[in-house]
Amino acid sequence: MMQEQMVVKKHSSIAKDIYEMVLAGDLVRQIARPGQFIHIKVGSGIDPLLRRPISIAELDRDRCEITILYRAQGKGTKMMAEMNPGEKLDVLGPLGNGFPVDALRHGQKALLVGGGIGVPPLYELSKQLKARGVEVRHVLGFESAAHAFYIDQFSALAPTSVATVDGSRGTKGFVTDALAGDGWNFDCIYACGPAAMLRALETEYPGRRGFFSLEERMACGIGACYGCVCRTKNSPDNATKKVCSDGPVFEMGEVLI
Amino acid sequence: MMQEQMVVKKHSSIAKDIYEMVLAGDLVRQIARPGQFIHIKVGSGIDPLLRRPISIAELDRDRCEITILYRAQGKGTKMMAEMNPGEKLDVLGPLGNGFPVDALRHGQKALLVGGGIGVPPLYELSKQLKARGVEVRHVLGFESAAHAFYIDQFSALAPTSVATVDGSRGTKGFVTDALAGDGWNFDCIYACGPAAMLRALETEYPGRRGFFSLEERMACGIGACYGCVCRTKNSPDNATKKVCSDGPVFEMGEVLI
Amino acid sequence: MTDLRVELPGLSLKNPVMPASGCFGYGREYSQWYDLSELGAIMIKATTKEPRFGNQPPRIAETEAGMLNAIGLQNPGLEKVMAEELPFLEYYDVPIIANVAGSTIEDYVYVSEHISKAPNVHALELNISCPNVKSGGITFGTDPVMAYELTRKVKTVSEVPVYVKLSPNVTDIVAVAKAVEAGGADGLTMINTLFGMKLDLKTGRPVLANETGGLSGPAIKPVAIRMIYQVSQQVKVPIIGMGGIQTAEDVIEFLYAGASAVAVGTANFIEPLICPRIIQKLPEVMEQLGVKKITEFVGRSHKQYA
Amino acid sequence: MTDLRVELPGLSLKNPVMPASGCFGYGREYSQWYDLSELGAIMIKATTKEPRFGNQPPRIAETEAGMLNAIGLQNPGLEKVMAEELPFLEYYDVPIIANVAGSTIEDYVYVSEHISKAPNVHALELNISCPNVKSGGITFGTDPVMAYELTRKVKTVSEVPVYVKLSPNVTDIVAVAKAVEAGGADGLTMINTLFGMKLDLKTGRPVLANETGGLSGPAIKPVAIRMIYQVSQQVKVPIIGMGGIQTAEDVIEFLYAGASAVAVGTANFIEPLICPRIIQKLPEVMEQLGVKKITEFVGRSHKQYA
Ligand SMILES: Cc1cc2nc3c(=O)[nH]c(=O)nc-3n(C[C@H](O)[C@H](O)[C@H](O)COP(=O)(O)OP(=O)(O)OC[C@H]3O[C@@H](n4cnc5c(N)ncnc54)[C@H](O)[C@@H]3O)c2cc1C
Ligand SMILES: Cc1cc2nc3c(=O)[nH]c(=O)nc-3n(C[C@H](O)[C@H](O)[C@H](O)COP(=O)(O)OP(=O)(O)OC[C@H]3O[C@@H](n4cnc5c(N)ncnc54)[C@H](O)[C@@H]3O)c2cc1C
Ligand SMILES: Cc1cc2nc3c(=O)[nH]c(=O)nc-3n(C[C@H](O)[C@H](O)[C@H](O)COP(=O)(O)O)c2cc1C
Ligand SMILES: Cc1cc2nc3c(=O)[nH]c(=O)nc-3n(C[C@H](O)[C@H](O)[C@H](O)COP(=O)(O)O)c2cc1C
Ligand code: FES
Ligand code: FES
Repeated sequence: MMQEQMVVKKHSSIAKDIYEMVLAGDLVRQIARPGQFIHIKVGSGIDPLLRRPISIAELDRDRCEITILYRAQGKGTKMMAEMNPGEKLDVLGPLGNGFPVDALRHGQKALLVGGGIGVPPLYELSKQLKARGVEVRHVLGFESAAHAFYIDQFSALAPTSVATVDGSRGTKGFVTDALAGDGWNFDCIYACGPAAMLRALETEYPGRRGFFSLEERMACGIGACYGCVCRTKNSPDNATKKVCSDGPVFEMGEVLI
Repeated sequence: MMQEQMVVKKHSSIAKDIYEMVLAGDLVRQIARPGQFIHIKVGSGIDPLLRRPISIAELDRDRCEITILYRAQGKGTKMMAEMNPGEKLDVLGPLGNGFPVDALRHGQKALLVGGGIGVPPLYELSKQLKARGVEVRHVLGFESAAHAFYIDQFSALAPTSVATVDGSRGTKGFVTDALAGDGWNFDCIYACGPAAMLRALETEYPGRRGFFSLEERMACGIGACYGCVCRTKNSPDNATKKVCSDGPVFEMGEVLI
Repeated sequence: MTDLRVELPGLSLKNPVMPASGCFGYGREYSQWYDLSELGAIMIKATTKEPRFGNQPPRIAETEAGMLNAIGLQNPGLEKVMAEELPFLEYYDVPIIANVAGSTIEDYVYVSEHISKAPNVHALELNISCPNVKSGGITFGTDPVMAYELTRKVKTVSEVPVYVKLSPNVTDIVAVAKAVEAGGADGLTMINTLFGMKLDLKTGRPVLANETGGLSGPAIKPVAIRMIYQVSQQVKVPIIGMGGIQTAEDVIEFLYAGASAVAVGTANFIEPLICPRIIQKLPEVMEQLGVKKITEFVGRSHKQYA
Repeated sequence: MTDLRVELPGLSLKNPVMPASGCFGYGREYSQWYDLSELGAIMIKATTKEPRFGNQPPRIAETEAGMLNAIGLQNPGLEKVMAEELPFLEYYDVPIIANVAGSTIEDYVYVSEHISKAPNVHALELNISCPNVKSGGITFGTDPVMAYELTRKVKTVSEVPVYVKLSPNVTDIVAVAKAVEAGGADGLTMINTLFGMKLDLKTGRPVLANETGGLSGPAIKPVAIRMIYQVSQQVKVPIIGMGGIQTAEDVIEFLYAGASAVAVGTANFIEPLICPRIIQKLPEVMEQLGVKKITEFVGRSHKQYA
C-alpha cells in the first residue's frame, strides 16, 4: 500500500463512455491478487474532493504497468477522461483483498460473471485462473452493444457469453438470462457487478461456492473511516465488514448485499 | 462588454513570478481606453470560484490581441501561469472606464507612475499618449531588480526612472524617492499601484491634475454586487463609487484611497 | 413539450429561476447581458428606509467553493428605489420580488407598505437574515418570536404576498419557519448566507473590513438542501430555495428537497448569463428524467414516500 | 530553530497537529503509513458504552469542497476499545484524546470514568455534537443547559482533563461555549460537522441512507474560523480547532483565530500522509512569517489589537 504519482502510458475510449488507461509505477510490485483496486485523486485541487476507487483490470509485472477500465459518468471520471499519456495520476494502492485465485486447483471449473463496470477486475482474474489450469467461462452483461467492452479480450481467454439489456448484442436481458439453461457445472463462481445482479446469483446458486466483489461509496479506502461498511449475514451481533479493507471481495453468503 | 473564450497566443515568464500573456479574441474590438481590464475565470471548475481582474497592458487592434502582465501570487494566478499557448481562457471584458487619454493635447506633459503590478496598464496608456504627441515620462517602482519588468519596453517609449525597494536597480526606495528633486513640470499625472503609493502622490502633488487606477477585491466586476466600492471624498452624503464599473480610474482627489 | 411554469402566491412564473437578492443589483447591469424578461422573476437588492452606505471595503473574500461578502445592505434607500430603480424594471415582463431590510420593526413596516404599492412589485421578501449589519437584520431571523411579530405586522400593511427569508445560522430552522408561517407569511425563501470569516496569512487579521461576512456559493448547498428538506415537510407555504445553485441539475435538487422555485446568487458573478443558461438547459434535463411539468419535481425527496 | 510545542491541559504536544476524531479510526490503518509518534496527539474515534453498528450505507456523499458522512458512531464499544485499541496505541509516544459519545448523561459519565483511566488517554473529548444519531449526541450540543450539566457530571468522574466538542449547528455558539466552560470544561474542540444533505438526481432521494449527514472539509472552514474567533474572545479555556484544514497555512489561520492546536479530519482520506506533511511544512511557513514559537500565532486576529 503506497501513494504514488503513476504515469499515464496509454489512454483511449473503447466503448460508449468507457475508457482504458494504462498506468505505470512502483506500486504494481505490491499487487497480490486480481480484484484489488486503486484509489485515484483526480486533479490537484479540491474539486472533486474525494478519491475514486477503480479496480485493477490487468497487471503487467514486468513493465510495472496496470490497466484500468472505467466509465466516465460523474465529475471525477469525466475529468480523468481528459488526461493525456505522459501526465501523472495520484494513486493510493493496491487496496483491498482481491479474489482468491488459489480457491481452485488445476482442472476445476470457474464461472466468471460481470455486469457493466463490474467486468474489469474479472479480466486479470481470468488470466490468472487460466494460468493455474482452471477451466474458465465468462458471462458478461452490458446495457447495449455500444456500452459493451473487452468482449474480444475475454473471448480470447475462454468461452464468453454476453447479455445486453436491449438485446443489441448476445442474449437480451441480464446475465442471469444468459446463464439460464446453461447446465455447466462449475466449482466456483466469481462475480462483480450491480447489487441486483449479485443478489440474483445468490438466489440462482444457493449453497454454491463463490466470491463476489462489492461496491460501496468510499472516503478513505483504507479502513479508517467506516464509510463503506456492509453487514455480515446471519451474524448474531449485527457485525459489519468494510468493503475497502475487508473486501471488496467477500465469500458468497458472507455479507448482506 | 462580452464573455469570450480567448485563445492564449503567447505565454512566458518575464521576471520573478511575473508572466506575459497574449490573448486573442473578438472582445478586443470593444476596448475603448487604456486602463480597462478583463475579468478572468481560471480553470473550468469551482476552484478557484471567482474571476480575477487583470489590466489590459497592450492592445493590438489589427491582430485582435491584447497583452496582459500578471504576478502569479495566489491560487488563481498560479493556475493561470501553467497555461500553454493554444489553450482557451474564459474572459469577461472589456470592463471599467480606463484612463482618459484625451485629457491632454499635443505637446502637453504626462507623468506616468506605476508600482509593481500597477505598472501594466501604463504601457498601453503611454503608447496612446505618445501617439497623440503628448510628452511622457515614466517612473516605475518594483521590489527588486528581479521583480522588475518591462523597463526596456517603457524606456523605448519615453524617459523612464526606476526605483527598487532594495536598491538593486535604479534609485533605492519607492517611486516617490525616484521623483524627488525631479522638477519636471507635468500637466497631468497618471498612476497605478499600491494604495500607499497613490496616497504619497496625492500628498506630493496637492491640487495637481491626475488620474489614479485603483484596486479592490471584486466579485462580479460589472457593478452589480457592490463588493468593490470606495468612498467619494468631501461628499456630504458619504456616497460611494464602484471600482469595477465607475473606475478603476478616478480623478485624483475624487475618492478616498 | 416541457412545462416550466410555476404558480406561487403573487407570482406567475414563466420558469422557476430568478436571481437572488443582492446578487443582481436592480437588474441594470445584467440587462446589458440579456433580456430580463427571460427570468422567472427578479429579487432586487435589499431596500431600506434611508440610503445605506454599507461596510468599509474589503467586502469580498474568496473561500473554498464559496465566497464571503460583507456589503452591509448598501442601497440608495426606499425613495430612490421607487423613483429610479423599479420604473426601469417596468420595461421588462418580469415580476419583481422586493427584498426589504431594516433595523426596527417600524422600518420593515414602512418600507413594506410603500414598496408593495409599486406596480411591478408582485411580492416582498423580508430579509431577516443579513449577517452583515450591526442592528436588526439577523436578530429577527434567529428569534422565532420576533420573526413572528415582524411578519404579522408587515402582513397588515403589505399589498402583495409576503415571503420571509430565513437565516441558516440557527439551531432550529423549523421553529423559525413555523413562526413566520404562523405570522401569516405567504412563502419562505431560504437560505441566506452562513456566518463565516477568513483571516489573512500575513497579518493575521480578518480579510473583510467588517471582520465577519456571509458565506455563499456551492459550499453551502448541502446545508440549504437539508434545511429546505426539513422545513418543507413542516410548513404548508411554498419555498423559494437558494444556496450554491450553479446548474439545472442543482435546480432540480432544490425542487426535490421541497422548493417550488429557486434563486441563483453567487453564480451570477462568475457567469453573467447563468440564469438564462440554466433556464435553457432545464427542459433537456427534464426530458432525460422523463418529467414534463417542472412542478412534478417538488418535494419528491419525501413526498413520494409519504 | 522554530518551536512547535504546545502545552494544553493534560497534553504536552510536540506540535499542534492531530488527526480529528472519526477520521483516523484508532490509528491502526494510518500506522501503516507513518510513525504515529510524529503526531501532536491522536483523537480516537467516538467510543460508546455498548458497541454501535452505525447507520446503513451509503454513509458517504461528496459535495462541493466537502463531504457528508453519516457513520452513526459505529464503534466496538468501551470494553473492546480499552482492551484492544488503546493498548495498541501505547506502542507510540503520543497522547490520546478519547472521544466519548452516548445517548444519556449516564452513558457519558460511565464511559468517561472508565476510559479516562487508560494510561495513554491524556484527555477526553465529549462529543455532544454528532448530527448522525437519533438520540443524545447533538441535543446536548445545542442546549447550553444540558451541555453545562453533562460537562459538570463528567468532570466529577474523569481522571484527565475534559474537552467538549461543540456543534456548529447553533444560533449562539458563544452561549454553548460559556456554558461548558462554566460546567468545568478544561478546553473546547470545535467544530464538528455542519448538518447537511444531498439528493440523487435520478431518484430524488437522499444519497445517504440516513438521509442527512455531517458536512466536513474545506467548505466549512470559514464557519469554523468565525466560531473560533468569536468563542476564543469570550472564554478562557483553550480551543483545539478543526474544520477543513488541508495545509500548514490553514493551521496558522486557525491559530490566528484563537485555537491553540488543531485537528485534521477529512483531509486524511485524501492524503493519508497529510498530518506528517503539515507538521514538516510548518517550520518553513513560520520562518517566512518571522515567527519562532508556534504559540505566538494564537489569537493574533484579535489579541494584537485588544
Ligand atoms: C472497489 C471498487 C472498484 C471499482 N472499480 C471500478 C472500475 O474498475 N471501473 C469503473 O468504471 N468503476 C469502478 N467502480 C465504481 C467507481 O468508483 C465509480 O464509478 C466512481 O467513483 C464514480 O466517480 P465519478 O467521479 O464518475 O462520479 P461522481 O458522481 O462525481 O461521484 C461522487 C461520489 O460518489 C462516489 N461514487 C459514485 N458512484 C459510485 C459507485 N458506483 N461506487 C462507489 N462509489 C461511487 C464517488 O467515488 C464519489 O465519491 C468501483 C468502485 C469500487 C468501490
Ligand atoms: C482593476 C484591477 C486590475 C488589476 N490588474 C492587474 C494586472 O494587470 N496584473 C496583476 O498582476 N494584477 C492585477 N490586479 C490584481 C489581481 O487582480 C490580483 O493579483 C489577483 O486577483 C490575485 O489573484 P490570485 O489568484 O493570485 O490570489 P488569491 O489570493 O487566490 O485571491 C483570492 C481572492 O482575492 C482577490 N485578490 C487578491 N489580491 C487582489 C488584489 N491585489 N486586487 C484585487 N483582488 C485581489 C482575488 O481576485 C480573489 O478573489 C488587478 C486588480 C484590479 C482590481
Ligand atoms: C454579494 C452578496 C450580496 C447579498 N445581498 C443580499 C441582500 O441584499 N438581501 C438578501 O436577502 N440576501 C442577500 N444575499 C444573499 C443571497 O441572496 C443568497 O441568499 C445567498 O447568497 C445564497 O445563494 P448563493 O449561494 O446562490 O449565492 C447576498 C449575497 C451575496 C453573495
Ligand atoms: C467520516 C467522519 C467521521 C467522524 N466521526 C466523528 C466522531 O466519531 N466523533 C467526533 O467527535 N467527530 C467526528 N467527526 C467530525 C470530525 O472529527 C471533525 O470535527 C469534522 O470532520 C471537521 O473537520 P474536517 O473538516 O477536517 O473533517 C467525523 C467526521 C467525518 C468526516
Ligand atoms: S472507505 Fe473508509 S473505511 Fe472503507
Ligand atoms: S465587483 Fe461587483 S460591483 Fe464591483
